[in-house]
Amino acid sequence: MSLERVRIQPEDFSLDEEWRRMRAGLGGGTGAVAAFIGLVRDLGGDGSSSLELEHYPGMTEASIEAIVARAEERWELSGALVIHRVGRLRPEDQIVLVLCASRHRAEAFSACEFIMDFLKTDAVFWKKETGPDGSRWVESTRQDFDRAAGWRQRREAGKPPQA
Amino acid sequence: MSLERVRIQPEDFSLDEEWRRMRAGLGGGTGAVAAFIGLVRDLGGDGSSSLELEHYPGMTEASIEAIVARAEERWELSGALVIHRVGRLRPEDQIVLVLCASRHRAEAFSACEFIMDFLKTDAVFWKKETGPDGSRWVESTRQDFDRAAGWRQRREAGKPPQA
Amino acid sequence: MIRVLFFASLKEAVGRSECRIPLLEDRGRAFGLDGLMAELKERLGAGAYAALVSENVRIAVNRKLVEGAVDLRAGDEVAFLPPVTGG
Amino acid sequence: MIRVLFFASLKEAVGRSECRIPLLEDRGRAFGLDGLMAELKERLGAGAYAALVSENVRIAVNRKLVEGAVDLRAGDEVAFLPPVTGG
Repeated sequence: MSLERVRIQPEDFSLDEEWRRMRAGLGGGTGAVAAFIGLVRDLGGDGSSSLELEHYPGMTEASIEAIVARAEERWELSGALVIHRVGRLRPEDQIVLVLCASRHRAEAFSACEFIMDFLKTDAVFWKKETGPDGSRWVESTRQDFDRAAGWRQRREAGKPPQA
Repeated sequence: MSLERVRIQPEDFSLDEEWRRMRAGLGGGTGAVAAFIGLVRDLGGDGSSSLELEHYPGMTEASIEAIVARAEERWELSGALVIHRVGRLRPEDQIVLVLCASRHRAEAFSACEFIMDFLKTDAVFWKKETGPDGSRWVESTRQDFDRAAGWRQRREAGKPPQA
Repeated sequence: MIRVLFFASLKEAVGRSECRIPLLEDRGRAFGLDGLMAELKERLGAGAYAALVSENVRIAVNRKLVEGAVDLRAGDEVAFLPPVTGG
Repeated sequence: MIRVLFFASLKEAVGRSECRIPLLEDRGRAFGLDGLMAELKERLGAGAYAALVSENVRIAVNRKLVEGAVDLRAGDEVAFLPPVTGG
């Protein structure tokens, strides 16, 4: 694919714009597009919390490129895109977009979920949450590692094992 | 949810518009939105094929409402929407949109894939493909039935078994 | 009057998308799906009728699938549905 | 000169996001990560240094993760990475 596949930016993104751009580059064989948007959850429930995302320019993009490349080895994708925001985000802000296009829906869904699962464990980001109880650096959860491990155990194309 | 969840229309839809509308109704607890867009595949490879979708007004909507309701029993969704087009469609046209919002990504992905899988077997549509070899009424594929059966066998929240 | 709808391949087999059948009573017995089928056989001819009774055709009364004997009332909508393709 | 970067919690522990360390040679031996660590210990103090050598900190040289002994050359970029959170 010649289109850029990974973008890190402080600015918000437009789902429609990205989808239109990807769509223009797809051939007639694409029947399925799976998309994922992550939103910042409101920790305190009152909208006062915030999230600060730090990244390592160059290395972060490469870490995500590697995840997308693994998905492309595993499934035949006609399009793949990851946009991740950095900087200070507020509750309900869009934080991440993943778009995967393929011939059939199973491939598109699996690739999109695979990329999201590895973004959670392998992408070079650091998140600092500021909530009602102060600030803390977030770490990947046990569940995140379990989901990524599930994909690794199933090298053949397919689903992660049940949580 | 008070928002309309199922819409059948001959007109194209805008992913962005639907996402904006859903987003406005979400609370701060939503962290994940999974979307699926189905496109009409180009049968002949030359863009000359077409697809004619027929539906039974009222019954078609009810058949999809029932699928969405089953997804909502199974996963906690803060938003769910299905838009399906009818009438004459051309290769690369958007044909279906499914949007599912939830607290965490696993639920949003599962619900979106569940709804798509049952749309393929249970939604009241008839499709007539016109390709290089003439016209034919399409039937659900064996694979479609297998995927739906997989969800039925797993009544607990989770993934369909491997194909 | 019963409104009868034919969809997709059945619409093509019957040659129309709908027809109206008067509500007939048979010696006091309620008019049911069986009576409707007999009436359709007579009106549509054997070829079209054969399509309607093929094993994978489902019948909906007032937009709900039914099986077996069903009584019909004036204003009911009976639809013949070939296997759905899904979305 | 080596450019040294500190991220996230390490940036807070060290009190800055980067520093520059001259390329020192030790009796003809190439300057390596071990020499850099010794230099950082001296410049940053024991508290900040302890954070850098904690077991879950990973080191990248020129944006690639490294382990064990690594020789450094002028212009190299060495980054100290606490556990990533993911996206």
